[in-house]
Order: sequence, then structure tokens, then C-alpha cells
Amino acid sequence: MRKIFERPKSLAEAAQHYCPGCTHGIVHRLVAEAVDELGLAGRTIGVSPVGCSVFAYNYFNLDFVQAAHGRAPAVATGLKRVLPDRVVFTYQGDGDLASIGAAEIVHAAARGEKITVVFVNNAIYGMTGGQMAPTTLVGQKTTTSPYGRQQEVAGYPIRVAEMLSTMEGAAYIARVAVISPQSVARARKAMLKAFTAQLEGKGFSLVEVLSTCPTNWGMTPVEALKWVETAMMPVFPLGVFRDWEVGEA
Amino acid sequence: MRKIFERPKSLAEAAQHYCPGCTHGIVHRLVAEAVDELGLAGRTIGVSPVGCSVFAYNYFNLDFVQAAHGRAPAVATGLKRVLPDRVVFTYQGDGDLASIGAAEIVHAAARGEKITVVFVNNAIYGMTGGQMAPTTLVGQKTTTSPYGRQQEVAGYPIRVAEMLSTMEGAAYIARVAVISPQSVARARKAMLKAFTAQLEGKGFSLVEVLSTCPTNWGMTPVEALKWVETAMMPVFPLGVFRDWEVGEA
Amino acid sequence: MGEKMLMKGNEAIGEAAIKAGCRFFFGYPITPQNELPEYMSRRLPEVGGVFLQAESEVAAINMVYGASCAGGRVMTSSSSPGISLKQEGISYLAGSELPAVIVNIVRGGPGLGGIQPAQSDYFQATRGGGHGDYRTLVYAPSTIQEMVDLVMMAFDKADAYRNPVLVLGDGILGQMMEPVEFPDEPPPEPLAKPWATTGAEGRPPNIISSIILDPELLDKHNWHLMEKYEQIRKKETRWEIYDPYEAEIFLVAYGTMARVARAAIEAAHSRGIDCGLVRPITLWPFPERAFDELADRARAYLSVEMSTGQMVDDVKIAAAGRAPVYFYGRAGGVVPSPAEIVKKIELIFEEIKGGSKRA
Amino acid sequence: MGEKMLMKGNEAIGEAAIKAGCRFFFGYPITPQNELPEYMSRRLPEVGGVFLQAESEVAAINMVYGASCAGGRVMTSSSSPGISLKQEGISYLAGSELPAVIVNIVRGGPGLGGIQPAQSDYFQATRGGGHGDYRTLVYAPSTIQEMVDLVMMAFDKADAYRNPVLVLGDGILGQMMEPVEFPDEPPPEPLAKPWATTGAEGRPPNIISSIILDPELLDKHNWHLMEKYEQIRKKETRWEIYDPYEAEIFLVAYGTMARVARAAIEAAHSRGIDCGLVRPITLWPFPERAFDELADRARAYLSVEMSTGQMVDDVKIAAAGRAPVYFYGRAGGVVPSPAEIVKKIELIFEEIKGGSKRA
Amino acid sequence: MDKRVVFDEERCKGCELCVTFCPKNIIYLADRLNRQGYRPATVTEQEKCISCAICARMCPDCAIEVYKH
Amino acid sequence: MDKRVVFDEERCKGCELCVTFCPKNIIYLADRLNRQGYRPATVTEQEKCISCAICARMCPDCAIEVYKH
Amino acid sequence: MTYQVIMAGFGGQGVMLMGTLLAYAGMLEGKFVSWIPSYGPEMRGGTANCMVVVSDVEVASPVVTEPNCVIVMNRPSLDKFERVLLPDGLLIINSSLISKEAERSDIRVLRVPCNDEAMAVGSAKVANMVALGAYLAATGAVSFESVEKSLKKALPERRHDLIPMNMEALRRGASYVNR
Amino acid sequence: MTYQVIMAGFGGQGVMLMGTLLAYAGMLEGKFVSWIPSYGPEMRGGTANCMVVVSDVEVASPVVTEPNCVIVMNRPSLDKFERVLLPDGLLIINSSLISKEAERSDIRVLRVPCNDEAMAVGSAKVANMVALGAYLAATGAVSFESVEKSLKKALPERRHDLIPMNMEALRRGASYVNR
Ligand SMILES: Cc1ncc(C[n+]2csc(CCOP(=O)(O)OP(=O)(O)O)c2C)c(N)n1
Ligand SMILES: Cc1ncc(C[n+]2csc(CCOP(=O)(O)OP(=O)(O)O)c2C)c(N)n1
Ligand code: SF4
Ligand code: SF4
Ligand code: SF4
Ligand code: SF4
Ligand code: SF4
Ligand code: SF4
Ligand SMILES: [Mg+2]
Ligand SMILES: [Mg+2]
Repeated sequence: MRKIFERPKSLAEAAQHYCPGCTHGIVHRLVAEAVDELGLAGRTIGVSPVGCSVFAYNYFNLDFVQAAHGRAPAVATGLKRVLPDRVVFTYQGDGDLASIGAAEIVHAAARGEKITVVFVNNAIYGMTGGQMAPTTLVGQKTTTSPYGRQQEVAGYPIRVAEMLSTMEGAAYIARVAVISPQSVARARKAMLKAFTAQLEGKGFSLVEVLSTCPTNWGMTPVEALKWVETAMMPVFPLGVFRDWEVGEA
Repeated sequence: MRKIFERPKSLAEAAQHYCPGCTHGIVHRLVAEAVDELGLAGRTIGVSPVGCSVFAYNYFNLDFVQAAHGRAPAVATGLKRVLPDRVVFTYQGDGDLASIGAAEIVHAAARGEKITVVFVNNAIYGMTGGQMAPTTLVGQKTTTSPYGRQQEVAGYPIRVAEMLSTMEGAAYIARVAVISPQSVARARKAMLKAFTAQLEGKGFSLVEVLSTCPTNWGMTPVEALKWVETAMMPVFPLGVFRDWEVGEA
Repeated sequence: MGEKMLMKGNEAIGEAAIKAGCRFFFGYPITPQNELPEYMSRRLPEVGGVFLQAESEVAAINMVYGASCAGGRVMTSSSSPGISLKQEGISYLAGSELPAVIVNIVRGGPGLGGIQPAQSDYFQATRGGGHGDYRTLVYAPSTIQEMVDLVMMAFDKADAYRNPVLVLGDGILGQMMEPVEFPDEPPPEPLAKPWATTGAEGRPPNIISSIILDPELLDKHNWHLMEKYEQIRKKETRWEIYDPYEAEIFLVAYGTMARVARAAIEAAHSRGIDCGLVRPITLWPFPERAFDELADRARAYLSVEMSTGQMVDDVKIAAAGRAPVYFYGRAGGVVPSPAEIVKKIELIFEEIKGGSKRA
Repeated sequence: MGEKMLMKGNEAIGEAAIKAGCRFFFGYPITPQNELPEYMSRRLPEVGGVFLQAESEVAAINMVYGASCAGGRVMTSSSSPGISLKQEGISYLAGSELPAVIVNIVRGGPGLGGIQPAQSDYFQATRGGGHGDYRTLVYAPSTIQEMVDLVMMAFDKADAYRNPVLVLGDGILGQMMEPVEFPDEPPPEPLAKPWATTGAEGRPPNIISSIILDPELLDKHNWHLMEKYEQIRKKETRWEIYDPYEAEIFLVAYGTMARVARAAIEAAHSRGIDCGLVRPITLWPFPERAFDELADRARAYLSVEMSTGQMVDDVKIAAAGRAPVYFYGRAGGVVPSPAEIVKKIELIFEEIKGGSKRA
Repeated sequence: MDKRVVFDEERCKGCELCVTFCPKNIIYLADRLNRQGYRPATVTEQEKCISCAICARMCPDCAIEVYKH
Repeated sequence: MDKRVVFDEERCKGCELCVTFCPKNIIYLADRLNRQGYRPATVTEQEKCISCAICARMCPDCAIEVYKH
Repeated sequence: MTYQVIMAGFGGQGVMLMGTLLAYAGMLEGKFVSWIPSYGPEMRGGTANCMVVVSDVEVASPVVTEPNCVIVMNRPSLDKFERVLLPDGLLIINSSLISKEAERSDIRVLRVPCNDEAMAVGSAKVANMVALGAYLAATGAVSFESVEKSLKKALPERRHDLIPMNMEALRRGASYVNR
Repeated sequence: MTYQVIMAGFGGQGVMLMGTLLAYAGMLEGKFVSWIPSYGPEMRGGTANCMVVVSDVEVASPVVTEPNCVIVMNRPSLDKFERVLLPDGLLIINSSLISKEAERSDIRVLRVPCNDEAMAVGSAKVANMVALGAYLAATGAVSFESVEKSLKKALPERRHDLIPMNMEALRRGASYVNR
């Protein structure tokens, strides 16, 4: 009898505090799998954001730094500049990365900073109780858009992958989802490729993952997966937006 | 005998403090001409940045607010939300807008904030004495890139017009230059159109102007104009990147 | 006064602001003050106002700056780390003499810290966490009703003095519910703001700026500001002395802590030690006069804080060596209990019985 | 010591840092400290270090955070408005107990203000402009040579105490040239940093974080920090007393102002009034002990500042009512002249001749 | 018979993602509560399991191990 | 003869942009300094001016007025 | 008289509402009241509690460190709060979910099968009202009528049909006092 | 002896370098020295000045508020700094560019045609050295040799051929003293 699926070594045993069915957990596993597959565990440093994944450091068997809200790319830059032969990644939510941290992510990409960014886009502020995010869809109700996000007042969702793809420093940028076995498999490949870009010194890499927040969306975990597909994906199309191996995608 | 060229009414009499041949002065005039042509003088509020144009408020016959470094779009947002029937514009340098103020400009565009942004890109920090800007070209020497901007260390210039054109909230985005009578004429049209976008409530508008800094580039004013054409324009191509009247350009 | 309502502190602040004529709110989510922006996002559109979630605290305070330039009654709120990010903006507001109301529902620090109530931003609030010589009025309510009253007053004072005003709460004041009443009257006609940048139609342009490169002029501007602050010190300093037992030992505490201190005073009384309480209502200006009033009587002061000791500096300055100053505090979200405080009081009682007048 | 060089303050700071083993600098341009990042951009690549111009002061301080986590000797610098923007980051560094050196070449405020020398960020530097209960060692050199020595020391103290250390200069100290010598010896072997996050090869993972949601634990962490600060207070407080005339009136001044104060003391002496000077070298911890030493003798203190009055609070606390405390200052870039100060001294002299001991 | 799919019941939060995606439809939530207060996922008909590991790959809590004979 | 192109000499900073772009090549810097210390631009051969206003549109300091007969 | 009570249970058991109703009723009776919730990051779920003070005199400290009553709706809450109760204080235990007995002997203990009684009146959701009923019957902190008025304020109009069920739950809880 | 001097002129007239050389030379002679420039935003151009102190005793205040010498290289500098000079102080006026006479009568005035003399030795750029020469000859603050050594330090190796011209300018300036 052969074990064909087990917890990746770099994923810690600790139980995670995420809500039932929240796909943060799947994304964690994909990161750990990439680190393991590339044999990077001993020389990888993670940077956790402020957001539901603030405690990510408890869930990986890796050195970890907790960064101020939005500043993970700057913190990662500091780490990487001191330790250029180490592997550095950030794990950030949409409020963290696309709202308060917009300048830091744009500049990390422009600098071609050799870090990998795992960007968990769940169209909402999870940790603080469901406020509007920059990726909240037009019409979506949140605790700070109680009448639904109105474009006249609050504008339109930011498409991070597309925006950062205008940067020459970006080696690899992809958007994936984790809503089905197939999409998880593709997300896994994207994660591997993003870390490979860093390992090969090609520049900045980012994987945007469409993720769920059943708690603040007010849905069951399974409904939430559907909503990603039917509501989010039309606004945030999946794909590879930049790939150093094939030129601007 | 007919006067066929005179100072626009909205441009104040005060002598400007800019260095000889600095094209900030031309851009000022183009803004004043647009305001006059559209008859907006009495209901326009300008926001000046921190940068060489910090004193822009002395050079226009308009209400003016001086904003913290990089925050002009946020300040303009505050003004516009209180006074939705007034016309609000910011005037910002590349350090102000693209470096410290990157988050504010990205979000003003994403929100479709009904303001007009005049973005003066001179590939350097003028006011503080010639440090590297996010728009500094690869290889360009500045006081903080004394060996020339090295992409391995400091990355690549940010193309603001292209980046912001990924935003649905942006109604009009163009890049122009002021290096010849022809380019000035085109810049003038772009400026008019940008203010028109705001007047018609179409959303966010921005004109990126390739401008000179003879002082910190270490060139004569005339050499500086040439350098815009030969060095900057290949990296920052002129054009209209978004136009609400024709769809994404 | 209207009907009594049971309301959460954060929401009561929002309603008080609206009652005071505030129509613009720019903020960014952070625990434990989220109910305030959330309330504003529901209520402001109902009264023709604008709620906007800014991209960050830095953007929010600068939106406040712009809205204030435009003459709007405007507010922002946050909690500790977010308030740190607003420091440059607050310094700009003060420098440009712009009115605004800023609420800090303090949580434990430093760094990301925790989200439970704290008073560890006292220094930041009273000494200007931002750069340059400036001050802001700082109100420190200790009940939800007082919070409502002070928030409403804050808007008037901000306009009157053209200066930002801070309201310093803590996680408990933000999250707690208490009965509260709002005045029935409509808000007073707001002050005219002829300096506002609203478009120069029919008048010379207005300019709002804080850059003054000539040192002599900037010096002058600074002293002009200081004169204004002196006026505020004279007219706006507020405090309460609670002294049911003609005490010789005085606790000094504000906000939530002042309420716990009162419980401690009762407990101490039942153990035979009589204490009073100086409760600063404005933290800046600090009520030094309260200490002058008590100078003949007070044999010791005990600053009690939900911090490792900040207001105690002001108590020392105010006591000016006339009585020893002690400190008791807990940090990080722990609220000192009446029992802990009584223990400390007993120690002080022993010490001053010894007669020494300096700590 | 090496050869004497005539060097600009800003550049001397840079060279001192490099001599102290600093290899990482993250900063953002702002007058009057630009020569420092500019110097680093030239020199660091020569010694195998990294200079990076950050996109903002906020990014810079967070890059410093990351570099410090990685075990690097790291520095940033700015001037007043930029330092305000770093407050959240400084609070994080203190909360996570990370070493770093932060230079503030102070200019006039508030807001955008001016670019001439000032001391109006004293409160921000000594009281923690950021949120939460934390302190940073603050060095206030008054010559370029002392700046070099203190900057070098700052790196060691930052590592030793795992705490950010501030160096507070002003526009004059940044722009001035004076002769300066650097030690010949190579920098000492840096302290091992077993806590650094360098990759967990062969050891359990290291984690650096400042979030502690449990109030009891955060309280404990805060008191742990306070104990550390108490150690710093005991061991690192520095000051100088200049007292050539056995004076009864003592000026209190730091940095550039202390030098002007000495000129004023000579001028006063020639007019028949003898004064001394207390020059704090660490602003935090403030040298209260200097005032205890002088307590029997000092009949008045005069805090002289390039501000509208900030350090004067600490002088009051330190004097503790034992002698009246006066203030003289100019703001916005004006440096008080010896003549102005002498005038103030004469007024004080008249007043204390009257005999009253409280101001 | 050896189990093909093993659930760590204390880790499970009863989110039903595994339930939804199992191609053999053999996973269901048990009628009891674990210590966290959730009904844990379980499989009775182990022999129907094809060891595809789809359940494991969809589980956010890494509560599933899969074996092949 | 009335002037077609008029320079505000005290405003001029001698940058030569007008000099460079005048299609008639009639603008030159005078051999004197204005109060700011710059050699101001000037035109002697007014009759050659075609009132195209190119100089004025290129002048960063709005130091030129142009007339047409 | 000053009533200081801590109410604790799982998120979803309605302890916050139970506390709010008590405070609201106290206010309606002209008393001084305060209510403080525990709060935390959204995703942590788990236990919730609130502290309520109802008093004839101004509420000094709203922070209840020495409650004269503790109501625990689940086991973790019992473990956490039993020890803070004042001597002679009242401990109300939701015996439907908590089999464990109280450890202290210097307190009064009331075991009420809140969930069972709630199911009996028609919905597990009113278990909180059963507990509140027991508390009110035991202490008389506020009257049932005031709670009924509070329910009218607290519930949206379209839910007022639920009020009778809630009041019935209250009465069932009360019935466990002095049996 | 303490020499406190303010040097002022247009940006580009080399007043900063002139001050630096004086300070450097003072340092080489083992004296205490300090130098402070005026500074401002890049684009303002215009005037520049520096304050230099050379002293046998430690420099108390490097801020020169009561200079015993002022060197003005252009007209605006004369207008600005004549009044701050101490009574009996020395005012050196670059008469090539400044036709106006000094207004005060309680000071010593030395008019030196710096630009003319500089052109005569070969470059308008050394007008600053002419002024410095006059200052040194009048005060003896530091020796010419020390200035020559300073020039070697201040100029990059490839510019050392300019040193003789600079020294010649220095001597020409000196020749205006006591004629
Ligand atoms: C400076 C600062 N501002 C605000 C906060 C409060 N805050 C904590 S998490 C968060 C947003 C989290 O949303 P997101 O980044 O989308 O992550 P998620 O929880 O959805 O995974 C905010 C605003 C903070 N801790 N610090
Ligand atoms: C918070 C803050 N950081 C830095 C500065 C210093 N500063 C003033 S202007 C400027 C950059 C100006 O460059 P740019 O925006 O490109 O405008 P330009 O002068 O080139 O027109 C900087 C960094 C400041 N005033 N405030
Ligand atoms: S709040 Fe949302 S994002 Fe956060 S753990 Fe819960 S479901 Fe996931
Ligand atoms: S420094 Fe450069 S940008 Fe600024 S005014 Fe001078 S030339 Fe123009
Ligand atoms: S391994 Fe495949 S078949 Fe077996 S239980 Fe899991 S999903 Fe179902
Ligand atoms: S996916 Fe995991 S957590 Fe969810 S029900 Fe299945 S085993 Fe449990
Ligand atoms: S108007 Fe035309 S032709 Fe006349 S001077 Fe100007 S550029 Fe030359
Ligand atoms: S363009 Fe204007 S400033 Fe330049 S030389 Fe001509 S007139 Fe003078
Ligand atoms: Mg999110
Ligand atoms: Mg620029």
C-alpha cells in the first residue's frame, strides 16, 4: 500500500484557524508543495501580511516574517537584498496587496525584485469582517458597501495581474483559481513556475489566486466556489499575463 | 494690429521660479489655456504637488491647494467629493505621482475619480537635486544612480499611462510631449480633452507630459528637448491610451 | 434631547458626527473601530453625504485634507497603527490650519500588537506624533454619552480654531453599548469659511498651503500657531474632579480607565483609604489647573493607565514636585482591575504615611 | 584614528555607517539630507553593499524591517515629513525587537514647512511618534565628529538591545563641514543574530512578528520591552555639563543649539552673568540624573530650542519643581542667536534675584 | 481491508468540499461532532474509492490522506 | 513700424527655445544682461517676422507676445 | 443594587443578543446599564461572551471582573468563567450541552437544559432566552415585560411573530428557579 | 583669534569652493574650522552663500551671525550682508560686478575687481580665488601654502594643472591689500 497523497513537508502540522471551506488552506498547500518540489525548504523565507493569513507563519515549516499591512513586498525586498541566494515569497490578500500596499507591489514589480508573490484575491476584507476590497465586484454587498459597490461612488475592481503586466520587471504573472480539481492542478503549476522564475533570477513573479470567503460572502463553502466561477471569473479572467519564457503573454 | 498670442487669463502674471528652458512653464500655460477655453476659471481648483511645481499656486489665477508629497490625487478626491460640480485637477511630477504617490494615483484611476491629472514626467527628481525617479531610464545617471540606473539593482522605468490604462475607471489617458511646436499643439488638444472628460462626468483623466529638466540632466534647454525625443520617447511612446469616446485605445 | 437609545460606541460616534453636520467620511477598516465606517457607509448616503473607503489611512487623511479645503465638515477614524500612518497628514492639517475630526479607537501596540483596548497612544495624541511644532485638541470621553457630546463639540472646535481635533477612545468605548441621547435640534448653522477653496468666482483666488521657505516667515507662522494653541489652552481645557471623601491621594485617569478608577476608589474607601480622581477630559491641553487647585491637599498622585506609563509625564509636569507621582498600568489590552489598583493605593498609603513628599 | 578630513555632516554619517559595518541602506530623497543617500549610492556598491532608493519613506522603513530580519546592518534616513511617514514602521521595529539605525535631519514644520534646520521633532523622537508603548534610543550629536562617533555607536547599541536607534540632527549638522576622523580599526565582528530569518536549514524555523492577540501575553511582551528600556536608561544615558563659571543658571540645549548656547554663555559671562549648560547627548533616555547632580546649585533652567518648546517638558520633569524652568526658542529654521539668548538670560537673572523658586 | 482514504477527523471542519468533488460520491458528513464542533467528513465504502486524491487536493485543511494498493 | 513680436525682457531667461524654433531664424540673445542676470531674447528684423507665434508657444516663461497686422 | 453578569457560549448561540436584551430592558426601566462584547478577528469563530451591568447607580466600570452571575452556554465557557464568579454568585449552566458539574462549592449553581427547552418551544435558537429567563427569575434584575418591550425594539417588525415563542422560552427558563 | 566670515554671490561664482578652501586650509594648519552652506530647492538658483569659522579655540557656534568679514561677489549679496558685518569688520566687494559703494562708514572696505583680475590670469572661474587672496592678505587667517595644499585635495588629480593659475589669482587678489 502506497501513500499517494500526504501533507507536504513544508506545511506545518498545526491546525489552521481559517473558516470552514476557506480556500486560503488550499493555497497554503500549493505553496508548500512548490517549495518542497523545488527542494527549497531550508532556504526559503516567507512574509505574511495583515489579513486572515497573518498567522501563516504558524502553518509553514519555514522561516517567516510578519509584515505591516500592505508592506510585505518592501519587507521581502529588504530580506532578498541581504540574502540574494535565498528564496523569498510574500503571501498577501487583496486588501493588503491591492489597496494599502498598491505602491509597494507596483514598485516591487517595476524593480524586477526577485521575489515571488502569492496574491489571494477573495474580493473582500476577510479578517476585519467583510469590508469592500479594491477587487470587490460592482454591485457586491459588503459591510462598507451596504447598497452594493456602486461604480459612481467607489469605482471599479482593480485587475492586479493585468496592471502589473505592464511592468518590464515582471518575469511571470498568472491568475489562477482553486475551485475545482482541474483549476487546483493548474494553480499548482503556476506556483511552481513563479518560484522557478525567482530561482533562475528572471525577476518578479506573482500568482493571483481567486479564492473564497464563505464567511463574509454569506455563502456555504460550495456556493462560494460557484460564485468564484460565475461572478469573479468574468471580471478576473484566468491566464498567464507575463512569462519570461514566451515574452509578454 | 491684432494680438494673436498673449498670456492666458488663468495664468498669473507672477514670474515663475523654474530654471531657464524648463518645460514646466509650457505645461502650465497649456493647463491655463484649457481652463480658459472651457470657461472654467471661476470653478476650477488646482492641487499642486511637492516637487518643482510646489509653487504652482502662485502661477495660476485659480483656487489652489498644496498637497503632501504624492497625495494630490487623494486631496483632489476630497475636494471633488465635497464640490462635485467644480473642476479639480492635480499637477504632479514623476517622483510625486509614480513613486511615493503610486497607490493614490492607481486608486484615483480605479475609482474613476472625476478629476484631471497633469503628470509631468521629466525622468528625475528636479526639486531635490536630481535623484533617480521611477521613470528614470535604464543607464541614466542621477545623483542616486551615479553609475547609471542598473536594471539589476533598480529595475525598469514605470510607464504610468500604460499602467493606468488597465483601469476601467479611466476615461482618458494620453501621453504627449512639449518639445516642438507640433507636439505642443497636440499636447494642448490632449489637455482640453482631459478636462472635457471631467466636465462630462466620464471619469478619471490623465495627460502624461514628457518634460525636461535641463538643470539636473546637465544639458542646455535645447539639448534637453532632443534628449526627450531620442532617449525618452522610445521608452515612453506618445499616444492616446484610453479614450471614452472610442473605447480602450 | 431625543429618545434614549442603546448604542455601540462606534456607531454612536457616527450618529453624533452626522448630528453635528458632518457629511464626509474617509476611512480605512481596522479593528476595533470598523462599526464606525460601516455605520457611515449606511447613514451618510441617507443624508446626502459621502462615505468613501480610502485605499489606505494615508490616502484617507489626505482626502480629509482636500474635503476640509473645500469647506466640508469631515471626519476620519482608525486605530493605532492606522493613526501612525496619518501623522504626516495631521501635521499638514495643523500647518495649513484646516479643521477636521480624527477618531482613534486605541488598541494594544507596538507594531501590529493586538486588538484589545489600550491607552498607549497618549504620547502620540498629545505630543504630535507628526513632525513640527503643532498641537491638536484631544478629547477623551469616558462614557458613550460623553463621547457623543464631545464628538459633536469636536466639529465646532475644529472649525472655530481651524485645527484638527482628536477624539481618543479605546476598544471598550468603541465596542460597548450604553444608553445615549442625541439633541433634537438641528445642527447649528456652520461657520462661514471664506478661506475655503471652492473656485475663485467673483473673488481673488484662495490658496491653502503649508510650505513657507523663508525661515523668518515660518517662525512667525509657528508663533501664530502657538498663540492659537495658547487660546485653546485657556478656553478649552476640561477636566472633572471626583472627590467624595476629601481625599489626600488622587488617582489620575481618563476614558475607560477613569471608570475603573472610580470603582477602585469605592473599593479603597471600603478598606479605609480615601482617594479622589482627577479625570482629564481634554488630554491636550492637559488640565494642569486641576493640580494647582489640589496642590494644598494632595499628598500623592497615582496615574492609572492602560499603558506602561505615558500620561504620568504630564502628571509629573502638573504636580511640579508638589507631591510625589506614582504610576500603575497594564498594557496590551489588559484593563487593570479595581483590585489591582487598590493594592497599589495601599502601597502608596504606606509610603506617604512615612512622610516623604518626593517619589 | 585616521587622517583628518573635512566632510559634510550628511556624508560623514554615511561614511561612519560604512565604517560601522552597515551594508544596506534604503531611503527616499528629501532636503536637507540628500547627500546621505547620494553618498551611500556611490559608496555602498564599492564595499559590496546595497543602496536602494525606495518608492517612499513607508517602503524604505519596511525594507529596513526586512533587511534587519535577515540579519543585515541596515540604515535609513529622512527629514521631518518623511520621518512622520515612518512612524508605523518604527513601531513595528520596536515591537518585533529589530535593530536598525534611523537618521532624522530635522527641518522646520509643521506640514511641508521649510527646509532650514529645526529641532521641532523632539517630541516625535523621544515619545514615539508611532503607536504603542515603545522607546528608541535617541542620539543628538552637536559636532560632525560626535555625529560620526554616535552613528557608529548607534549600530552597536541597536544590535545589542535589538531596538531601533534614532540619530537626530538638523539641517545645519547635515549640511555643515567640519574636520572629522574615522577609526582605523575594522569594525568589530558583528553580534551573532541567531534569531534572524535566513532560511531554516538545520534548525527550527525562526519567526519574526509583532502580533500578539492574547492581552495577557501582549501585556507581558510590553513589560519585557519596558525592562529593556529600563536597562537602556541605566546604561546608555549620556550628557555633558559645561560649567566653567560655577553657575546658578543652567541652559539646557542639544545639537546645533548647544553650540550656540555655549557662545551665549560666553557672551553672558562678558556681561557679568554666569551660566552653565546641560547638554543631553541622549534625548531618550533624557539625562534626569544631570539635574539631580545640579539640584543643590541650579536656581533656574533655561531650555533653548530651535522649536516653540518641546524638550522643555523633559526639563520640567527632571527639575521636578526644584528650580523654575524657562524657555526660549525660535522655529521654522531660525537659529536663535547668542544675543537673543543673552537677553533672555538677563530677564531670568532679574527674576530669580527676586528669589521666587517656581516659574 | 485497509483504508484508501483516511480522514483526520479532528482537523476536519465539515466544509463539504471533498464531498462535492469526490467522483465516486462516497464521502458524507458523519452524524457526530468533533471537538471543534464540526461534523467530520467520512467514507464508509472504502472499497469504492479509486484513490484519485481529488478529495485531498480540494481539502483546505489537509485533513485527508490517500493510499493506493 | 509696429513690432510683431514683443519680448518681456525681464521675464526672459535666455533659454533659446524661441531662438531654436523660429522658422525665420530672426531671434537671438541680446548682448546684455537683464536684472535676473540672463541675456534676453530679442528680434531686430521685425519685418521678417511672419507672426506664426511659434516662439511664444515654445516659451516656457510666457515672455513673448505676438501681433499681426 | 448592581447586577454584573458575564454571558458566554459558542458564536451563534445568541449570547450577544441575550446580553443586549438585558441591557435594553434595564434602560427601559430607567436603570443605568452597559454592555461589552468580546471581539476578535472575523475568522477565529469559536467562543463569544459579553459583560452586562444593570444598576441603580451610575455604572463605574463597565468591565466586569467580579461578576455576581455567570451564564455559560457551552463547556469551554464553563472552564473559563467559573473561577471569576464572586463567592455566593450565581452560575447558570446550560445542562443540555454541559454535562460537567461546577467545581466550586461557594457559589449557587442553576442547571438549565436550555437547548432542550428551546427545542420544546419550537427552535434551538431560543436557548439563550431560556437561560435569560432563569437569570431573571433568580435575580429579578429586570421584568419580563421590559424584555418583551426590548424584543420589540431589537427584532425587525417582520420578525415580531417570533416574540411569543421567545417569551415562552423565557418562562420555561424561569421555571427552573426554586424547584 | 577667531575668523568668522560670510561669503556670498551668484550660484556658479564659486563661493562655496572659496569657503571650503579656507576651512580646509585652516584644518591643515591645525585650527578649529567649520563651514556651512546656504541650501535650498534645486530650481531656485540665484544667490549662494556660506559661513566659515577658523579659530584657535573650539568652534562654539558654527552659525555666523556677527561676521568679522563679509565677501560679496554680486550686488544682491552686498544688499543682504553689508548690514550684518560687525563694526570695524572687513567688507570685500567684487568691484567687477558691483558698482555700488558700501553704505556703512564704521567698517573697512576693500574693493577688488575679481572678475577682471581673473580674466587677466586666464579664466573668469577663478574670480573667487582673487577674492580669497585679498581676504587672506588682509587677515592672515591661513597661509597661501595651506590653500595650495587644500587645492590639491579639493581638485581631482587631472585638474591639478589648474593650480598655478589659481595661485596666481590668489596673489593678484592679495595685491589689492594696503595699496
Ligand atoms: C495599517 C493598518 N490598517 C488596517 C489594518 C486592519 N486590517 C487588518 S486585515 C485588513 C484587510 C484584510 O483583507 P485582505 O488583505 O483582503 O485579506 P483577507 O483577510 O481577505 O485574506 C485590514 C484592513 C491594519 N492591521 N493595519
Ligand atoms: C514625504 C516627503 N518625502 C520627500 C520629500 C522631498 N521631495 C520634495 S520634491 C521631491 C521629488 C520631486 O520630484 P518630482 O515629483 O519628479 O517633481 P519635479 O521636481 O521633477 O518636477 C521629493 C522627494 C517631501 N517633501 N516629502
Ligand atoms: S474570514 Fe473569509 S478569508 Fe478569512 S478565514 Fe474566514 S472565510 Fe477565509
Ligand atoms: S530643477 Fe529641473 S524640473 Fe525643476 S525647475 Fe529646474 S529644470 Fe525644471
Ligand atoms: S480518493 Fe477520490 S474516490 Fe477516494 S474518496 Fe477521495 S475523491 Fe473520492
Ligand atoms: S474538505 Fe476537508 S475539511 Fe472539508 S469536509 Fe472534507 S475533510 Fe473536512
Ligand atoms: S512669431 Fe514666428 S516668425 Fe515671428 S519671431 Fe516668433 S517664431 Fe519667429
Ligand atoms: S523662450 Fe522665452 S525665456 Fe526662452 S529665450 Fe525665448 S523669450 Fe527668453
Ligand atoms: Mg481579501
Ligand atoms: Mg520629476
